[in-house]
Parts: sequence; C-alpha cells; structure tokens
Amino acid sequence: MTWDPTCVTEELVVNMGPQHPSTHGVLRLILRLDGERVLEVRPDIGFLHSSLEKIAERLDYRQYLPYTDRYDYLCAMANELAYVRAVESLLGVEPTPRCQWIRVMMAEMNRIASHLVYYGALGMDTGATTVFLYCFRERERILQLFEDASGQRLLYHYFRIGGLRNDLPPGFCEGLRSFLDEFPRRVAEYDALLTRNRIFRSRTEGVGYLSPEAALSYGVTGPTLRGSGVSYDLRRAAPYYVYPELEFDVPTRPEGDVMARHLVRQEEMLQSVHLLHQCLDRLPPGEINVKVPRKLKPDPGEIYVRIESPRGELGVYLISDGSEKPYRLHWRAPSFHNLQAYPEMCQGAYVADLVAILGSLDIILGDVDR
Amino acid sequence: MRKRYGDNLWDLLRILAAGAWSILVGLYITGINLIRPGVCERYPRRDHRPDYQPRPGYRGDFALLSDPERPGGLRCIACLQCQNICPDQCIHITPEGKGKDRHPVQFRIDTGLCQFCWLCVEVCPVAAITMTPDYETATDQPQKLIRDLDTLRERGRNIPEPQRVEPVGCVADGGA
Amino acid sequence: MLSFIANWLRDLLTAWFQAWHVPLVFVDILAWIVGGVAILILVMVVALVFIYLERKISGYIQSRLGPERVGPWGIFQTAMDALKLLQKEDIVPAGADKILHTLGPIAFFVVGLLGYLVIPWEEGGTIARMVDAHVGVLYVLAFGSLSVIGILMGGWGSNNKWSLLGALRGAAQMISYEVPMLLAVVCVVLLAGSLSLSTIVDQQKTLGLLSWNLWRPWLWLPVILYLIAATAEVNRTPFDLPEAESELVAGYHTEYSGMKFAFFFLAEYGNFFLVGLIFSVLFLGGWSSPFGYPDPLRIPGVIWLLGKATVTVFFLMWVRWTLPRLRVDQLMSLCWKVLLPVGFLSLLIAGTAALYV
Amino acid sequence: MSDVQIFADLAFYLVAALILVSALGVLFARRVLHAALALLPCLLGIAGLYAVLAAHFMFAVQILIYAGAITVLILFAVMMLQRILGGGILAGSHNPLVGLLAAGTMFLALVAALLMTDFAGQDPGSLGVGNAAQLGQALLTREVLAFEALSVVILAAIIGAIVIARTRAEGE
Repeated sequence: MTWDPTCVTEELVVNMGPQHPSTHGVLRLILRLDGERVLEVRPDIGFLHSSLEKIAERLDYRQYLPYTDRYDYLCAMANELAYVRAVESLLGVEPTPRCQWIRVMMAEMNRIASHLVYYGALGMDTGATTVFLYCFRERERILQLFEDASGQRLLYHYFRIGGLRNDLPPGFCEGLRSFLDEFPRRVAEYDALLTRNRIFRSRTEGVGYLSPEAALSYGVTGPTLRGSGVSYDLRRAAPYYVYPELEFDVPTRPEGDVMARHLVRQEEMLQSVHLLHQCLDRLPPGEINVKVPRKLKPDPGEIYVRIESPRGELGVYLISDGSEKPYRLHWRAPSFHNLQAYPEMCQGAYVADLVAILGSLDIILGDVDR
Repeated sequence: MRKRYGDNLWDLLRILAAGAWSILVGLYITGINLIRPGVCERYPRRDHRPDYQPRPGYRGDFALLSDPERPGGLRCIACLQCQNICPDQCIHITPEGKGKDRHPVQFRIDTGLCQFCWLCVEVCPVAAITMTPDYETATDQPQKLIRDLDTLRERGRNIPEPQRVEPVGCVADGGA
Repeated sequence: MLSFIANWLRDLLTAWFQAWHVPLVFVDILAWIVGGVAILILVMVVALVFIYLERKISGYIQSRLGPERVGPWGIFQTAMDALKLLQKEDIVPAGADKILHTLGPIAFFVVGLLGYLVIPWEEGGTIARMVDAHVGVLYVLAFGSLSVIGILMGGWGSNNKWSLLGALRGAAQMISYEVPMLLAVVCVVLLAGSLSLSTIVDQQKTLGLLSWNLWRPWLWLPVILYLIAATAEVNRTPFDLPEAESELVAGYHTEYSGMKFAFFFLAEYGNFFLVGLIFSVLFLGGWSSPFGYPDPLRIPGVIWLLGKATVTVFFLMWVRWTLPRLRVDQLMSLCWKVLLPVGFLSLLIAGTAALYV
Repeated sequence: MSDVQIFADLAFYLVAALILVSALGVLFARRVLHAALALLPCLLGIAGLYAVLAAHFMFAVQILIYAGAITVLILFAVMMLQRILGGGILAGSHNPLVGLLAAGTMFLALVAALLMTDFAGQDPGSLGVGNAAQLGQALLTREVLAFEALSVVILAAIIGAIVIARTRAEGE
C-alpha cells in the first residue's frame, strides 16, 4: 500500500475578517492554523483607511477639527485634545485655566467611556455577552453628559482652538457627580461578574504574553504597555495641563497577559473617577475662551504633541508653512503601534485566544488605518 | 507561563470550589439585574419620556431664522461665511442684492454630506443659521436629505431666537 | 387525560379495523403516526416559545426589553421570524457538497425529534412504550449521540472553513461529553434498578416534592454532572464552541439560510427542551405532582412535566447569559480530567447508596 | 401467520434492503467521506434488525456506540485527514487480493456459524440477548473471563493512544 502524502493534517489558511464578528471593525487576519492551534497570524490593515492626514492638508486648522473626532470614534475628546494642543502650541496660545480643567475632565470621562466599550467587548469576545450591555448602560450616562455639553453623543467637536464650544451646561456637574458616586459600585459588579469568573480567568490568564522588552521595542503604549509591567503614562511622564496638580496612580501589572491588561484598564477607570472627583472639586470659575485671530496662520515650524489617550500615546505631528492650512499632519496612532505586537502575542495561541488577545489590545480600526 | 491545574488533588478541589463560587456570584448578579427594571427606552413609541427633547445646542437639523423686516424675510445676509467654512462644502448659497438688501435666493444644505460640526452656526455674524434638536432625520431617499431655502425658512419660523447654550457654567462648588 | 383520549381512539380504531377486517397491527402503526405528528407539532411550538423566552429573558437580564413589536410583548416575534425564514432564498455555497448540505439540517432535526418518543408524558403515556419499558434512558442518549452527525454533515457540506472547524469542534465535544452524561444517568439507573424512564418517575411520585431524586445527597454529583454535560451536548454557553460567534462567525451553520437554518435553529431548541425534560424525569419527578400521588390538584401530568422542564430550561438560560465561553483545550480537560473522575466517584457513591440505603 | 408476524417480516425485509443498499454504497462511494456516511444507515439498519428481534438493549447500544460514536469518529478522522476543502480523498482498492481473502474468510466463518446454529428451537425472547439484566448477569458470571480480557485489551489500547499522543505533543 502506498502512502498518500496528502493524507496528513494539513495547515489551514483562514481569512479572519474583514467581515468577522470580533475583529473590532474591518481588520483582516490571515491565519495559518494547525487544527485549533495558530501557527502564524498576519494582520492585514487598511480597510478603513480614510486619508485623514491628507484631508488635513486641504482644510484650514479650524475646519479640520471635526474630522479628528472621526478616526478614533471611541475617544473623540482625546483626539480633539491632541490636535487642539498641537495647533495652540504652534500658535503660542495658552488656554484659560477653566478651559484646561474642563478639557481634562472631558478627556477623563472619555477614558471611562472608552474603557467601558473595551470591557464589554472583551466580555463579548470571550462569550459573556451580558457584561457588554451593562457597560453600555453606564457608558450611556457619560454620553448623555457629553450630549448635554457638546450637542452630540459620539463625535463631539467640543474643543475649539483657543477654548471650548461652550461652557458646561447647567446640571452637568450634578449629573457627573451622581454618576461618579454610582460608578465604582458598577465596576465592582463587572468585576464579580466577569473578571473574577473562573472561566474568564482561565481564558485570559497566561494568554497573549508580551514581555516588557518586546512591548517597548514594538512601540506599544498605554494600558497594553502597563499590562506588561512598564509604568509609563504620559500624564506622568510628560504631564500637560493640570495633571501635575492632580493626584492619581498609574496602575501597572507585571504579568503581561490578557488578564493583566484587563485589570490595568479596570483600575484605570477607577483612577479616572478619582481624577474627576478632584476636577469637580477644584474647577475654577472664569472665562473659557481666549481670543484667537479669525484667520489662523501659525509661523512656519513644526511640532509634535502627545497625550495619553485611552489607548496609549496619541501624538500629532504638525508642520506649518505659514499658510492657513497645515503643510503636513501626521497622527501617531496608538492602536496602530499596539497592533504590531499582536503576532508576537499570538504565538502558540488557540483560535479562541486570538479574539481575546485582540480584545485586550483595545484597537480601533479607524485609529489603525486613519 | 501556563499553570498546569490539577497537579495535586487539593489544589484542584480548591480551584473547583472557587470556580463554582465565582459562577454562583455571577448568577446572583445577573439574577439581580433580571429583576431590576431595564434601562432601554421604547424608542419610537415614546411612552417612557413622551416629551423628551434634546438640550438646546443639540446638532440635529438646520433652520434659518426669520426677520420679517428684511428682504426674503430672513436674517441671513448671504455673506457666504458659512459656505466657506463648511469643511464638507455642503452649503450652497446664491446671493442677491447689494449692501443691506443682500439676501439669499437659493440656500441649499445637503445634510447627506454634512458632518454636523456646528461651524457654520458659530461663524455666522448675524446668528441667522441655527440647528434644531430634531433628531429623526433618517430617510431612504437621498434627495430628501437636501434642505432648500423654503424648508429652512419654514423650520426657522417658530424659533424666536437662535439656539445657543446658556453661558452658565458650574464652578468648583458644584453649583450652577 | 391524554391517555384517556389515546385509549378511546385506540378502542374506536380497533373496532373499526375489526369491522373492516384490517390487520390490527395497523392500529399500532396509526398510533405511532399520530404520536409522531403530535411530537412534531409540540417540538415546533416549544421551540418557538423558547426562542421567544430566551430573547425576552436575555433582554431582561441585560437591562434591555427584548422583542416587543410583533403582538403584545412581542410574543409573535419568533413566529414571524420563522415565517420570514421560510420565505428566504435557499442558498447553497459554491463548491459545497449539495447533498450533505441539504441532509445536514434534516438529519439534525429528525434525530432531535426521536428522543421525544420515550418521554413519559404522564402515567404510562409514552409513544414508544415498548422501547421505554426496556431501554428508555439508553434510547434517548443513543439518539442524542446521533445529532452530531447532522452537525458534521452541515459543517462539511458547507465548503467553508469556519463551518468545518465548528463541525469538528462539535463532534469532539459531543462525543466527549456523552461519557460524563452517561455516567450521571447510570447513577440514577442504578438507584432505580431500571432503564425505563417511566419506572424512574414511578419511584419519585409517592411523596410528591419530597421524593424527588434531586433531594438525595448521593445524587447531587450526578445532578451537577448531568447539567454540565447536557449543556455541552446541546452546545450552549459556556460550551457553545461549535457555533462560537466571536471565533467562528456562526460555526457549523455559517453558510445556512432560510429553511435549512430554521431547521437547525428549531432543532437546537428542541434538543434544549429535551434536556430539560430528561432532567425533570430523572431528578424532578417527571409527570408526578409535587404535592403527592395521586395529584390533589388533579392537574394533568403533562402540565407538571412541561412546567418542570421549563424551570430547568430557564435555569440553563440564566447560566448562558452569565458565563463566558470555555476554550477548546479547557473544554476537553474539564471533561476528561474533572467530569470523568467525578462521574466515577458519583457512580461509586450511588452504587454504595443503592446497596445500603 | 399472525398480523404481527407479517409486520415483523415486512420490517425485516425493509431493514435488510437498507443494510444491503448502504453497504454497497460504502463499497462503491467515490469519496471516503461519502463511504463513511453510508456506513451510518448500514449500522442503523443493523440496529433495526435488533429491534425486529425485540433485543431493545442491543438496539440502543448499537445506535449509541456504532452509529453515534464510531461513525462519528470515522467521519472525524476522515475530515481531519482530508486535504481540507480540497475535494477529498478518493476511495479505491489498494490491494484487492488481500481484501478478497479477508472478506472470503469472514464469509466462510459466517456461513459456518449459520449452518452450525439450530434456529428451530430458539425464540429470540427466551435467549435474553436483548435484556439488560440478563446480559449483565451473563457478563459478570459466565462470560467474566472474556469480559475481563476485553477490558484489558481496551485498557492497553487507551494507554497506547495516550503514549502516542504524548510523544507527538513533546515532539512539537
């Protein structure tokens, strides 16, 4: 009897995505599988490319601002913050103290909202659908506050160059305070329902290991980096606005697995609550806008401004040639850099781990592809 | 490193007991939520909050405010500033007249292109254009998304003053 | 009540057949056909009701409302969905094995129905009475083990890698979890001394609620074991790996639409309810009233049985909307390293109890 | 002949036809997967034969083990081994002579067994082959040696399988 060489378990090449329920958007993963084991994974990106950097060259500084909301749609405030800071630095404009406090508040609220989506999505990826809706229930209250303040729920366009669209509306602070009082109890609920669940722990502990060295060399930032034990947070490392005056911890976990990243984000939500309490207590009165010229023409020059977005280091690299429009604008997108470490994390993983690891990276495809 | 569970019997039993307990806690939480009232609203039916309106300043649909003393009955002076600042170039104005009589004869906003950024409202020197809190603008016909002068005038007829957010902010003590 | 109608029908038919000189064996055949149709209708209705309940319960658990548009509280939602599915185009993917693609859902559905034949609906009220008298329990398990064939056919025939992965997962999982399930059932059989489901119920009917198998400490392990293994057998969270939507899109029925998908879907809920029925029969006293025998309330046994099964099913739904999903290797090690030893242990305990209690 | 007897005979011929047809299907199916699937009705038909003989226990066990487990395992193996989605392995006879020899021997053995059995004095019910209690008693008393020997063989097979699986896992 002759042995048929095709009679072996063959590697299976599968396209995961771009249309797949859990690639968090339109990411295409090219998988090489041996049964349930993953031999190789290659992310193929670019399906959500929206040429946001090129659009910036067509529009003036003020007109581009609403576009910044759109590429990382879960933390639009952070994008606006980065862009507004870059333009203001280029112009040499310093926002008023009240404006700075409100911007920090908005950024922290957006961090909670973004982490809530992450939290629920990871639950969804591991099969626990319920926690997703609980997270959205709480996120809804933040979105309601955002809607009250900015007029939109998702794509706020609340910051302006030199200030804000408007001051906080009446009732905003009370609403925020009641949310902040309730929210830690809700986090404890998620913690008991998902994080401490034995099945969830066995799905996440020891899965998707990323060493601190690898994380640093891939340029991974944000909670993903802090989950690998590197205590690096731009709010501490390169503080901006009122962060030096505020008291908060930078949660770090040494394990470097999905669970570590998950716990870092869970802790960060509580830290944001702490920060927001301080903001509410110390919010100064006063003007929110500084006068900026009607036509924005920064002097020729270039600048790189970075902030800590919920996903990591969000940087704006801006070159001005002295005209009304940016000569070149580049986003240093945290999701893009974090995604690079993905194949490294997936070594020896199972198919089911792939989605858990991807969930723990908390990427937004709009952010990856820009 | 992957832990190998079940290396010794006592460990295994402990893990099983803790796991069973965590599952029971999870069941308790979902059980509590089963009894709690839901937070969803019966959206199109509106029996939850029948008079719900978004706050002033919500960016819904467009309107042009009226001024009966001006030609065309609109405040708009057709200065084209909104048309120029619009990042999506969705506003098209055909002006007519000179000086004080300048007014639009055609004012077209394609809300299909619009990204509702509110820049046109901000830039308007006479506060003639505004956005209303109408949020049910979805349609299956693209041409229905285009607002022309008559529609905009009709919408603005009942709005006495431009919708602006009151400049009342809260300060450190949490009061308004 | 049911058996009264059945007996009356049988007598009537016998009289007719004798008058017309038709062999009496056809009375039995006719009874089987009628019973089969009744089961078919029951399963359809049950599946529709439970799909609705699942959506409503999951909605309430998740602070949502669930379906509420079609009819009051949305009760006709699933019926409408079924109608919609029936109207849909039947799509067979290019390069698919057309015969297997069609046979898969049919096999799954038919096999899912067969288990209902030996369920004792009320005193002496099974359709396949001969089979139940000898091997009722085994029969149910045997047809439960066949349902995986439908999944394999569908998964293979779809010409889709996700379907194939789902089918292979399903096969591995269902074969493995058969073993602990069998062990759990054998514990009950040991105590009852019979493979007949009717006999198992008869032993739990005397004192109503108090004589249920559920309250016997030496059967607590089998109760847990059965619930876990049965959840795995019907592919529900935390064991829904064959159709894990976040990993395999929709698993073995990724490529199904319309009627065929409806078959898979209905049969899934049919199997799910069957699990609840068997659990009620094995541990909750089946058709017997919880208030003693004979029933002081005079409620038909069918109602009690359906009620008990519904409670079981509700519990499993609650579990489903609480827990995350296991991974393939964890699924297997849970089965072989935990459930199997526990199964043997409970067999030992049950055997000892059968001898000395 | 009673009505029941006619019915039983009818059922027997139906089932026998099913077995024959599906067995031929196993032989002549072009794809191994189809052959494996054709095995299913064949085994179910044999279960049907047991049912006709009122051997209910054997009927259930036949379905549970052969149709439910063994066929699934075969299918599983075929699917795993196949070039995935690549059309499938074609069935064929690699060594007809040995196959013929094996089949012939089996046939002769079966014919001999049939000839040596006295069917006239046997009533299927009295044999008790289908009765769980009698079968269990027989296995643990009269046939205990064979039963134990079989369990040793199965144990050896299980250990062997684990050993093979382990060496492969370490080799990876």
